[in-house]
Amino acid sequence: MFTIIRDLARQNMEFLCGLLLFAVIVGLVILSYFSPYGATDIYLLPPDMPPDGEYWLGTTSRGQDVFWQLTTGLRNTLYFGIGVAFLSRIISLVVGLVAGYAGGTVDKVLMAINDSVMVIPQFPLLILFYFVLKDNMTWVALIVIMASLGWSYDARLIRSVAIGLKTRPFTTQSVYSGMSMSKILVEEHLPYVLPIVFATTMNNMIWSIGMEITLSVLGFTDIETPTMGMMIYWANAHSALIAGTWWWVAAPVAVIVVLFLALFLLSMSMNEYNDPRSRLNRMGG
Amino acid sequence: DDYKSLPRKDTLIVENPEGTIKNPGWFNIWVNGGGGVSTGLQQLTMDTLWYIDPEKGLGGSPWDNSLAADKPQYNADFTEMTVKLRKGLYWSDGVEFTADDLVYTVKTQMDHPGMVWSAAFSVQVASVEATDPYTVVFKLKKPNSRFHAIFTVRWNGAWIMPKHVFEKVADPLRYDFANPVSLGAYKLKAYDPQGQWYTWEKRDDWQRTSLGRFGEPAPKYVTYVDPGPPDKRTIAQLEHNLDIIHDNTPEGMFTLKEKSKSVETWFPGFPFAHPDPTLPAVIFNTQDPAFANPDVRWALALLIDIKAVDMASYRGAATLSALGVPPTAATMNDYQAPMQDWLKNFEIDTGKRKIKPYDPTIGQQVADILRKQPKFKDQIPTDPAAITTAFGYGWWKPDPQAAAELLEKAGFKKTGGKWMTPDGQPFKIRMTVEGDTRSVFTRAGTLIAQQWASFGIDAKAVPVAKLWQVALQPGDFQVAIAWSVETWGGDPDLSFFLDSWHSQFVAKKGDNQPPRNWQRWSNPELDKIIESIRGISADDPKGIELGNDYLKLVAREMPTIPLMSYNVFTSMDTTYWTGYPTISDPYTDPVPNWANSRLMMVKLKPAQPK
Amino acid sequence: MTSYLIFVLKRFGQFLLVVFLGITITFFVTHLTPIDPVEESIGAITQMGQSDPNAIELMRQSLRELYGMDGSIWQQYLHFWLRLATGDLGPSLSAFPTPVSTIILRSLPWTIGLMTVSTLITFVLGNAIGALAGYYRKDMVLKAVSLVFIALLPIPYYILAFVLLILFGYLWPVLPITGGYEMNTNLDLSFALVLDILKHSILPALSLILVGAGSWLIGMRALVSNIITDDYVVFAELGGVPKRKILRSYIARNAMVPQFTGLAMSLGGIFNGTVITEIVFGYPGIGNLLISAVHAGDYSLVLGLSALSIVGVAAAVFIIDILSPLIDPRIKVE
Amino acid sequence: MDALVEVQNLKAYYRAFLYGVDREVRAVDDITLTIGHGEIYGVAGESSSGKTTLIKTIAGAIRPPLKVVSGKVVFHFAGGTQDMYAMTPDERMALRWLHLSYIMQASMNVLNPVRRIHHSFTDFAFRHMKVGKNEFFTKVGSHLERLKLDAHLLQAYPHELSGGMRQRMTIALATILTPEFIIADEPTTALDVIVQRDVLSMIREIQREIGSSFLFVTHDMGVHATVSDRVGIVYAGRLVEEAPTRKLFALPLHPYTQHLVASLPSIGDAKARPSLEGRPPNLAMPPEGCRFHPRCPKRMDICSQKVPPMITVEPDRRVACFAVTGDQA
Amino acid sequence: MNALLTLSHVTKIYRQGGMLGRRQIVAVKDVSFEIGSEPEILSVVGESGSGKSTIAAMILGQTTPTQGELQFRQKAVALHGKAERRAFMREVQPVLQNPFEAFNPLKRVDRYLFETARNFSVGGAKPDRQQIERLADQALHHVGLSLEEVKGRFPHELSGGQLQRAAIARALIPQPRLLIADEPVSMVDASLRMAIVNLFEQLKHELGLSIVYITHDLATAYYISDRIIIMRKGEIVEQGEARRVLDNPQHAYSRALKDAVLTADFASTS
Ligand SMILES: Nc1ncnc2c1ncn2[C@@H]1O[C@H](COP(=O)(O)OP(=O)(O)OP(=O)(O)O)[C@@H](O)[C@H]1O
Ligand SMILES: Nc1ncnc2c1ncn2[C@@H]1O[C@H](COP(=O)(O)OP(=O)(O)OP(=O)(O)O)[C@@H](O)[C@H]1O
Ligand SMILES: [Mg+2]
Ligand SMILES: [Mg+2]
Repeated sequence: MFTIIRDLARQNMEFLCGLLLFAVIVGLVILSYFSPYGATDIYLLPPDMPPDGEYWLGTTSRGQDVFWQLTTGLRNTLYFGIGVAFLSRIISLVVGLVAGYAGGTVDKVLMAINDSVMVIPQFPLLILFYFVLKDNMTWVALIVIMASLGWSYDARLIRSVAIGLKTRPFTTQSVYSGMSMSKILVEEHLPYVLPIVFATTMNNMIWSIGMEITLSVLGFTDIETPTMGMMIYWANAHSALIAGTWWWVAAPVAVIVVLFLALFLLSMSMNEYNDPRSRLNRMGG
Repeated sequence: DDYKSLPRKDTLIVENPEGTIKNPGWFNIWVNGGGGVSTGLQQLTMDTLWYIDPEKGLGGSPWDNSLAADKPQYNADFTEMTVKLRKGLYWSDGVEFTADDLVYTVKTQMDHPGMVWSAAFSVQVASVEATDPYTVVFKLKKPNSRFHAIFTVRWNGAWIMPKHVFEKVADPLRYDFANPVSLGAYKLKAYDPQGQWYTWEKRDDWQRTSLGRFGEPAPKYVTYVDPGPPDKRTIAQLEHNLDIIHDNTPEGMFTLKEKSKSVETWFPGFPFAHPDPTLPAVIFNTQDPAFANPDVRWALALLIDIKAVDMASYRGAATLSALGVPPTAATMNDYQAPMQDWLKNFEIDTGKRKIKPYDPTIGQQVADILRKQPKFKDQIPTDPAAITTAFGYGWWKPDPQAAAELLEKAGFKKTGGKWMTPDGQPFKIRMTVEGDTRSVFTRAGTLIAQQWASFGIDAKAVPVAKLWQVALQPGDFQVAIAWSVETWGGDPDLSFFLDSWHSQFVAKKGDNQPPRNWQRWSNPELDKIIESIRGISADDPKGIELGNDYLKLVAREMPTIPLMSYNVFTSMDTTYWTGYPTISDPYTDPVPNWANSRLMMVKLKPAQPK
Repeated sequence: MTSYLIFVLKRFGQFLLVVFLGITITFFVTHLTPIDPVEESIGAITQMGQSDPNAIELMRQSLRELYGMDGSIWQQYLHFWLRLATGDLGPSLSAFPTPVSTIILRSLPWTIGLMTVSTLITFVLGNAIGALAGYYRKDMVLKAVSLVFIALLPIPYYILAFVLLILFGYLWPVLPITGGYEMNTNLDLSFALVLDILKHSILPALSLILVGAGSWLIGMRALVSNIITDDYVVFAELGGVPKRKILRSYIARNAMVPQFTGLAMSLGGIFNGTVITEIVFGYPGIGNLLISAVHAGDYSLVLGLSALSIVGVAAAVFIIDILSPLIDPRIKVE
Repeated sequence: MDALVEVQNLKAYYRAFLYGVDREVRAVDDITLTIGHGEIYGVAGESSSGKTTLIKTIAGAIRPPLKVVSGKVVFHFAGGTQDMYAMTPDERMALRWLHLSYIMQASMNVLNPVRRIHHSFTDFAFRHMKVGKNEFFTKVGSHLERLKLDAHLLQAYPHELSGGMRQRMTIALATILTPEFIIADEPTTALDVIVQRDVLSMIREIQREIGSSFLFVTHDMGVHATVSDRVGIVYAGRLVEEAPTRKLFALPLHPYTQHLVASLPSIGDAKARPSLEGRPPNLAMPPEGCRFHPRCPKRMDICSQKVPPMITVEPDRRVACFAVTGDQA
Repeated sequence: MNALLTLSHVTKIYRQGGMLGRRQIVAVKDVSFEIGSEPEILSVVGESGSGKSTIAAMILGQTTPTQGELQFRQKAVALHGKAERRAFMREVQPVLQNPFEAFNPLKRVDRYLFETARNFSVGGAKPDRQQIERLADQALHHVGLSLEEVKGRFPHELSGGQLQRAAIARALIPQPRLLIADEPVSMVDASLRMAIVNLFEQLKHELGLSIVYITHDLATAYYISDRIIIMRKGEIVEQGEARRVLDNPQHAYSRALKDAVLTADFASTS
């Protein structure tokens, strides 16, 4: 494992850059646990201070330190994105693999559900959920809802691979080795779809975090939990871009860009490493 | 540009805070059909019997007889009201306005449940009759000394329908009233089929309208637009494309003041904004056992550091009020000033001792804090009277010690740094605030929750998008930031909101509460005050006395914690027009969705853009 | 031919099923919302200065009746389908009695216009750069351009749109920042009007393009870098087929097959991208309408809009499905 | 012999330094051979012995990780001399298809799947033919006829053709410009036996008609016996024996060739065939000395120490085995 | 009579275009044959697409025939319950075409051996690790390998011949009566081919296995089979004792097939 990472880093510029950027993100997330200020405390500091030696990234109009806000917000956003990605990956894996492998009626039923979820307009639905749940719309609830909306496209992708895998001879071999369906899916087929899972994770995170930001900017989330979206919400509620407190907006945007560049570069190089074509070619030798 | 057909210098451009209108072709204001109201429709084309201005008004007093020739005449037991109408007023299609229109308005609405004022008339009116073309007599089902209020514009009122148009319509409920016939000085010129703007044109016969009494309106055209979110409004006004911004964020307002040479505001300096006759407060759901006890409510009030809340929400640009009336210019005279002595001596019993919670200098303190910020230094008044008008008198001193005593008196206990309710549960407060739409309240709520939390209460602010519909009406909240007090503004009669606080209207837990007693508070003493007010006429001077009784009662009981007036950051650009209402010429409220804002049209003067 | 017909019929059945399920889910979720259009309407009315509690109770009853909201949710559900079967989406509850379809049709052309044009531009731009960047992997300029688009991708749309708005509407005020056309415009069709509409669409479209091109680019680049190792590409290279020809007719042509599916999906799902754009730029489309409908608890309007979107996406998928044998000759009709 | 192609001490390795893997696969290791004008040269050998690599290197179809380490590939097209790896890319491009065409392994999948077949002919050959479009397609049509393909098939998509037809199409594409040298990798593997037979006889006919030289690879000894003039046997990246087809089958010299020939079953002959023990060597870590020695029944001590050189034992015959030639170095 | 496997009038039709489809492909048409209780090797030969794999799939219970019946030990090969499937798999095992594809390239080869040993342990009780390894080793010895050579290795670390032998060893673990080998040598080269074919012969004798050997290589079919079935377009055109049929084919197609075989025997070419 370590040698793989070392070699990836040595040979693959993209991976190296991704790794470094990701290290920055992780560093910030770790720092968040050492924040001298409570994450939701406001009016502790003089408001609207531009970045300087004391407040590295300035302070907000709410008297918060942008830097420490940022670390906590980044942490929550990242956990949120990971949570959604993780849950939705699980759903799409189960649905995709089972539908592809079982075929027949099971496939038809699962795909009918899948396609229905795919066509449902997500945004109105999320807003409606917000109205239904009100203050029960916690982060966990939002993660679950987003995850249950964000799996269908990838489930289809996985299914198409799974259909191919089903006809691969080694599947027959596994069946005649007496393996159960779950074992075949998890141990034989899963490794083949993992590259897809990796690749779609980034898109899923972009989608879920983007959606979080959108909902937050419109005020449809829990405003007490600092996230990237919430930072922008408050900045926006204080007309930060107009009032000249640009650092309040620039900081979260910059960090989100870094986060996604990191994820993108990593997933791209991992993808290359994972690509069944190139990898199997290599293994075949 | 031939397609921008209207000359800018003849046009007043005003923000319509309703945003984009969903059903733009709907002008039937008597049916709630998704059309706009503040699109100029109610300000410029509608009219009704009386207006009470939130500020001074143009006719010498806030009270204005508009379509009516005189004040309402009641019989002795308030079961009959007679109205005399003005003569010589015409609809924009040349038909004369008469008593028939008024009678038709009432009867049609009573016949069509679902029309806006239908229910209100049905509940009250036994019969309505025109005794001659300019006299109408209402017979009421039960005595009501304030029946005229329904025809009296504060923000709006029951508008008069054009009988000659509606009587030809099969179903008034389904009639869109396209090409609305106007009773005001303006009539529809054009509107955006997408609902983003409406333009009204001055009537040639503006003299034949009630506004004509005050002179000729200056703007030939008035356009009401949806300029988008606050930041875009700010940009638009900086570029002189928007003459009146309805409301803004404090920061947007500061930016405008800083960057634009031509912006004018209600107060020339801090806090700039216009205090509306509306009183944002911390509203307790008194049906929640935790908040049934006034000691608890008082304890929570004493935990609020109002200066911090002021800075957090309005960044200092608020007009504070410790009393249960909005600190508008008029109530400052009628209620706030006379009550100061009482407030200074007011005592509460913490169970261990008596304390005097009032700090009369808070307004001055806020001014002092603001003066320390270099950006605002010169904009803060120094004259104590001016400071009071701008920032309010005093407020309650933060007193955690007393708060703790009060909570203990109410049976609460502090264990392990956390407050527990009398039945041993953690004291948990969810403060409902309005999400995006009124960000200053969200800010205030967030900070108050934080102040309570730092005292050991599990408090947190939760935004909801439709506070009224999802929380206040169904009573589905613990504590909220909203208002349950609204006054006429220009008139000391408190019945406008107070009548609905009578215990007869308090809904059962779980049922929908009718406006405006969102705190669902019932109190026999209050009921007596309300009943006394019902027994006297609206302009009876005894009304102020009874109002004072009300203020003392709610100060003791604290069913809501009044915070400040609803300061609206209205800003006006003087590039094309001057003569807007300001504190130095307070002839009306500048907030342009108020129907009273029609008065502006006659006071505005074109300016030559540089 | 008959087998193709059967295939189309089968797909059509699937399309109907998906639409049915999608709308059903949306129906029940919308009806779960605690916002009641009657209360909403009462709220609006009481805002007009009425507070007599007795009157309000009376009003509540009459509005319930008027809006046809009596009956259990199942009855309403049945009614909904019965009405829909006759092509009637019912009256909007927050704009009663105006039909939902009238309201939607007013906004729809704007959204379709803006989104179609910007989606197509985004598609062409993203794929062109993606294909070039995938083929000429070493080219520094292409790398830089790709990186810019990829970096734009994660910027919250709201922020990007707003930065554009401040740049071109405030700091260098050359473009209009709000609405679909100038206010007080004479709406008779004229060259000036068309120009004005185009001018108003530049910023919204630009923001959509800047944010959207990246994902096409990434997808295309990945596809291309896989395809260049395919036998037929290697064979063409060995056969001395000119590079540009290879890029165009061999690589891009093959990579476009999956991309077209994506294009149809995003054209069908036009809805999802519109809300924020329309809010930021005050664009008069269905996104703005949707938000106000949600706020007003107007479920007939929300349902109408959702149904439109569901049908849009499902139809796009359906069309792709039935056209795919034509786009990709390899796909046999099962 | 009048040489068209000369391969001299060619070494081509796959170099992989990737993700924890660090190795060098010596797939073509010091191979020398010559192909004459109009000759069909077959290369045989077991799977993974480097046949494809050899052919790719000769065709100049290398891309990373494959690298030509040393050696030369020289052509004598149109009387001149062209060194494959000393040319500029443009010069190499100019040779392709006009003088040299290459039919890749899995040639059933080399046609663009989403375009009709006639486009491929235009793309590959039209530039070189210097005739009008109509005349071009008339020529293509008559060429297809030779391969028993109907001209209307040009309007088809590749997938609409059967495997055999596609393979013939590819052969038609490779021969339309009558290049001097045609290279093919497993041109008939995975075809039906009956179809295979047809395709092979067609290749022969075309080759005779246009007089090209032909280099092809397959592990099917039956095919070699049918088509090749001369056969080279590759084992683990090295040429171990080279002889005219008849001689090779009649009297194989190298022990590996002997085994190969002996193990071929045939109908009508049910006697037991031996199978070879051991496994093919790993080309990343080939055995020292003769690469066949671990499996060789005739192995001697020297076999594990020295690489047996390719020795010409008869004028048209070479072999690399100490057991046959003794230690002549 | 107690035949091991009986196919009586088996037809398999694939439909195209779904439930209402018109286009049909008759992959197998009215095929009947049986395998007796005596161990034997039955070759099924024929051109590509002639339905050989379809027959294999039907015997293995992977698809069901459209018409006709397949019986294994006088019981229909219609597999429902899990237990029934297990019991069937214990007796009938497949050997797949491409040894490189028969094992998941991402997994170790021994995994399949161990799984089979665990799931088909003879005697009922769950075998422990040692027993499993012993069973695997035994099976590997039958094919001339040992566990040592295979253990811990990935497919790409073994030669094609080794892989195919390991696959056969795996199939032997449940001690089946019947192996279905669908083109087991078409992807391995000549030198390995004989090793596998010889192995079949040996297994038949040593373990008393019957083998259905599907191939298009007439030469190896001639070499090892007892009986042969020649198929064309889903139909059996000729069947009988292998040597006799191939030495002297009767049907025109059989003759064409035989003629197309390329041999290194120079007498018969050009
Ligand atoms: N891209 C590659 N990277 C690393 N090693 C490779 C690569 N391609 C092939 N090899 C290795 O080079 C050696 C020779 O492979 P080659 O394809 O030339 O064999 P072959 O004789 O053509 O086999 P076959 O008969 O299976 O086609 C093999 O060991 C193979 O694994
Ligand atoms: N799942 C399927 N759906 C539809 N048709 C099929 C399916 N499987 C096989 N066929 C068709 O059935 C026929 C017989 O196929 P089968 O695979 O049994 O032939 P085969 O003799 O094994 O051929 P090969 O030698 O190529 O392996 C072919 O025409 C094939 O296209
Ligand atoms: Mg090869
Ligand atoms: Mg087969």
